[in-house]
Amino acid sequence: MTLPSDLKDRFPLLSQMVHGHQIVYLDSAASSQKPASVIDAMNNYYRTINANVHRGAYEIAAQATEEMEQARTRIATFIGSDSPNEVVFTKNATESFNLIARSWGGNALSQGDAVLITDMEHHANIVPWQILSAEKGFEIRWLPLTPEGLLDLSHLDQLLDGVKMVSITAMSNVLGTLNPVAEIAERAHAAGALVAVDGSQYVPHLPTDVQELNADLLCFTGHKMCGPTGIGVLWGREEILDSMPPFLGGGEMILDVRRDGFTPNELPHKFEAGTPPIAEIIGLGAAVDFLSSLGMDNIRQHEITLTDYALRSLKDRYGEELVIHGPSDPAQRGGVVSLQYRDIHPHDLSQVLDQRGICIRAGHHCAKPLMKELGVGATSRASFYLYNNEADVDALVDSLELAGELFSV
Amino acid sequence: MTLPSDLKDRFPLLSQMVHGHQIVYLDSAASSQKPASVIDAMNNYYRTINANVHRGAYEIAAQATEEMEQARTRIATFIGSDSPNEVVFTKNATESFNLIARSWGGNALSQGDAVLITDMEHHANIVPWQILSAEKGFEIRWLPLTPEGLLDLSHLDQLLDGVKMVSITAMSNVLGTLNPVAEIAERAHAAGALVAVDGSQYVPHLPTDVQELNADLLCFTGHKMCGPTGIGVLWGREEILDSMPPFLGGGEMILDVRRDGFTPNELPHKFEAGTPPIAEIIGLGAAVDFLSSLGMDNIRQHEITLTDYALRSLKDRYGEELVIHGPSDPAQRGGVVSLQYRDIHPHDLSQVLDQRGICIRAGHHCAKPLMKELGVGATSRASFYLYNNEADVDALVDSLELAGELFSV
Amino acid sequence: MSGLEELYKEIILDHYRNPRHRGELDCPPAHKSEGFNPLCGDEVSLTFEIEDGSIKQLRITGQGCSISQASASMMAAAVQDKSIEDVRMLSREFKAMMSIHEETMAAADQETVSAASLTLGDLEALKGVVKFPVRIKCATLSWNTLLTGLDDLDG
Amino acid sequence: MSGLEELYKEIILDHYRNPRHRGELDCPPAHKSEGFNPLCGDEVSLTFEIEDGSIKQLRITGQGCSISQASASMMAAAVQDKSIEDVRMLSREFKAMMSIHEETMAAADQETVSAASLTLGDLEALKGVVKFPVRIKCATLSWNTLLTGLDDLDG
Ligand SMILES: Cc1ncc(COP(=O)(O)O)c(C=O)c1O
Ligand SMILES: Cc1ncc(COP(=O)(O)O)c(C=O)c1O
Repeated sequence: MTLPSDLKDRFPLLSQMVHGHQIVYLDSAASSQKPASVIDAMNNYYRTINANVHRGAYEIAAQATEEMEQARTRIATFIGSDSPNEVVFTKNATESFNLIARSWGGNALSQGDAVLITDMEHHANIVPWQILSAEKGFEIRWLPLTPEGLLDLSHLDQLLDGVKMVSITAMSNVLGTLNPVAEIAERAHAAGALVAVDGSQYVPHLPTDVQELNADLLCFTGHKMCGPTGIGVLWGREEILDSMPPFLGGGEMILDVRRDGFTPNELPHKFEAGTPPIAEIIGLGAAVDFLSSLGMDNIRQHEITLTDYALRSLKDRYGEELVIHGPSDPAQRGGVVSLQYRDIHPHDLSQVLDQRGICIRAGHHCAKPLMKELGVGATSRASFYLYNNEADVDALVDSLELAGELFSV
Repeated sequence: MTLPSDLKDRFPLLSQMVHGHQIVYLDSAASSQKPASVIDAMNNYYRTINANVHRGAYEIAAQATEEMEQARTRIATFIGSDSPNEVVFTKNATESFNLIARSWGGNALSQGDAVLITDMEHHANIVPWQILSAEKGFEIRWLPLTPEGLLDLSHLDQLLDGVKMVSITAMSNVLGTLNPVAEIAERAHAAGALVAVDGSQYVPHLPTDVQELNADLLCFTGHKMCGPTGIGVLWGREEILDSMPPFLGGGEMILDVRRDGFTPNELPHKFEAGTPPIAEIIGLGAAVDFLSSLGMDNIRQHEITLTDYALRSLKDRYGEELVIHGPSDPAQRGGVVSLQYRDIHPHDLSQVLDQRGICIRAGHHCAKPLMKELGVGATSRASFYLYNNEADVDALVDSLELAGELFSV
Repeated sequence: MSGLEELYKEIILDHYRNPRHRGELDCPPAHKSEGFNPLCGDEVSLTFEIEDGSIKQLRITGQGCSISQASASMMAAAVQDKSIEDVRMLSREFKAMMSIHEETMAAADQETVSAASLTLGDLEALKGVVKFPVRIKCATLSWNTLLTGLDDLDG
Repeated sequence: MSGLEELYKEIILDHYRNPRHRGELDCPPAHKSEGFNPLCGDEVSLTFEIEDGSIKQLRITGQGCSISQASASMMAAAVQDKSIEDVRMLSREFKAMMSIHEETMAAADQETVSAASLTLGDLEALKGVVKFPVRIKCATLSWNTLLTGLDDLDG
């Protein structure tokens, strides 16, 4: 099965003109565009059933609660979770990691312990540990990369010694690398560590099954998977979430509040303090419906094909003038292509491409330790999603030439 | 100046039918309805400029950043702040309080210190302090109420002894009481304490000037002020926010990340980890424009008139059968009316009213310590906003009679 | 009034205003179980004594809406002197009336229920709740609290 | 190409590829100031020596896009041997060209600027940046870093 060819039509933004060109959006790793069905789901919520949830006995409050909780159930199913109680809503993947670090780590970690992350992590999976480590004094250990940008597992078992948590990305937002999460998780579990997975780039693009991933905790973010801003997810095995103390305090997350203390609510509400992002949860539910209707297998296949085409086109046309980071086999990577073209700085390249309506990202992609490993300050990154096609890749490839001309003076 | 009489037409939800009746929405203290202009602003964002902010050099990313930062500036102006750098976006007021407790309190509070809150606080301004207090061992002190439901300031100076933070609501979400924040702040400052204000019920309904309030920190939430879900605000004086360590760690909130640590970003980004709620910030900007176009003074006047009308109508019709909590003078309170009608439990009352399309809230309103002071388990609460009118009040008053009949068997 | 009269039947209001079996037994020998509906804040606290596998005494305290309190009062009357087995069956039958079909309620179980031919009796008065789905949790609060208490006996 | 040629003038690319005054001076006697553009990660680090109220030497390290690095290089050439006063004026004139009108730049100041008749010279080549608002911060990064460094002298 392939994806329908008219997918762009379902995304209102993709018909926008930029500087006289129809937009070519190649920055989905930063944030994806939204199908009309997702935008409409939120509109409908605001226009017909908007009300605060969980505490209202009247009709629209009951409907809002029902829609929100149904979305939770569908999101749980989407990632192969046993129970909607394992799906905690946060504001983004970053908050999900802070929740893990503060709530799980604040309880479990102290001097002498270690947390293992990798050299390709996003700041969201680095800084929360650094903040906590400054308080608790545990060690942060880094799993290194091979020259091709894969995780180097040759010393994994040594590195796991004394580690209580392995927190790794399933897919790099810079290199595109897909990591062997299940294998690492097996070895981590054998060493007595828990495994948290950054699914921010993975869940939107590949079929996800938390059981197969062998993960204990999984973080992802709505806006990269056709959903709205302002919504993230923390999935966790029920017994692990149960063992963690609350993170933020306030309404909804309590069963009782007395002057001398409070009794936390049950999962998942224990971790959802205050009025939840109701419209955003409903929007993310619609996004998951949209993705499921296309089929995650088909999306993955489409992206492999497109990435393969892009890697070949770029190499064929520019050869040695171009450095492409990360693994060369499209089956080992997602649709993220970080490149360096001649001596043109990424910021300049992205500026030039913008004049043709082509959106790529330039910068450190919130992965400064990785930039240091790669020996660069920034990369230019094009990233693909279900709505991109070969014409988009052609536009990218052609426009590099323009940049080359401008900089050949 | 009075408000336009056709305001209901600007709120799509208010033309909904519920159980065969046009909806009468009297639960704005829980969450307000949204004008079309706010819904449209978010639509427009998603349909025309959706892109991740702050790190994109291309056109729509620049526009998204610009729109978001302009919204920040307008929100700063709306509350009389000197600078947009003082406006930090969170996911709701609850997160704002957790930020204060964890970041300011985690740094400043230890055994022997005290935080003063009041008997009428929402759980959002109780539980974060309780969580921190369990770690740090400081004392939480409670400012009591008078029988009418005003703050009892007669022992304030004694209570302030040893207090480092006074954290109080500007308006009770149960009693409607408006508190003398500026006066308390003056005395708190004289005693060397900072003052955090819960503006969740105040900012949506009264002209707000942080300078006049004499506050150091102010929390409020978007969904109660015609804005979307998923967005809250923490305002703070620049020098106080500057002195506070970061709260959540991740992208956006850093200037640099190295293996051995990170350098935080400047205000306000220091406190905004991860992809911000971009659409929601733009939506809140549109909400603030909408409120400003009506005039906060006019909104306040409208609500005084309506509350006065409601209090009189209810008393005239039901006399002793009805208990109304909180101050009797409409000038001392906002448009929140908590009541007890005969022996009918609030949950039952709200169920009966729902059959006529009338939405009121029943419960503890996330203020369990206050419920205990009032000696009730729950109240029925009707709350008004700019779109309510005397016909809505009449519907409420009439329908109590129906409930009375049902329960007279 | 779309079912409101059916919801607020006279017998329900009577149990609400004159709850049966109010009070608290000494623990031990009695067992205690507390339930809580976060939606509306309804609370039920049960104390009960078990003798020869049957509920000998059961007392209730708590606060909440007419449905939750009347349901608790009716339950107290219904389970008095019943075997734990029968109480469990009765609770399934009650929940089935509330349109709650538990996964654990296999076909075989259902037969058993009808075989035992336990009648809901007064409890039938709560049938009107089904039309108001948000209130089902109110009606089942006391039953779930009792089941939790019985489960804890084995635990 | 809507202004791209005007942005990427030959002289700018020349400064980008062959930056002038690269390096670092010993501190002390030199002073150091570091600047950072969180948007794109551009960095500039300046070391400079002050003698008799003038900038005697100035050296630059850093990394970033052509605009930020060329601007730094051009600035280094432009401020060499200028008095702090003149450097401040030049920076105001440069920012004015970048369409940045600072509140502190009162009418009186503006007169002074023209009176001093400092010419931007090569710096004029950066005028094309104005058409690309997101890049203005790149062009002004080194200037702001220098101004911070000069402010710190007084502090
Ligand atoms: C007085 C008061 N404070 C805080 C809050 C918390 O707001 P949110 O749930 O949006 O965080 C509310 C509303 O629920 C409130 O009424
Ligand atoms: C790999 C990875 N992890 C985490 C994040 C953080 O997501 P968010 O900014 O939505 O919290 C991102 C995206 O920015 C990412 O690419």
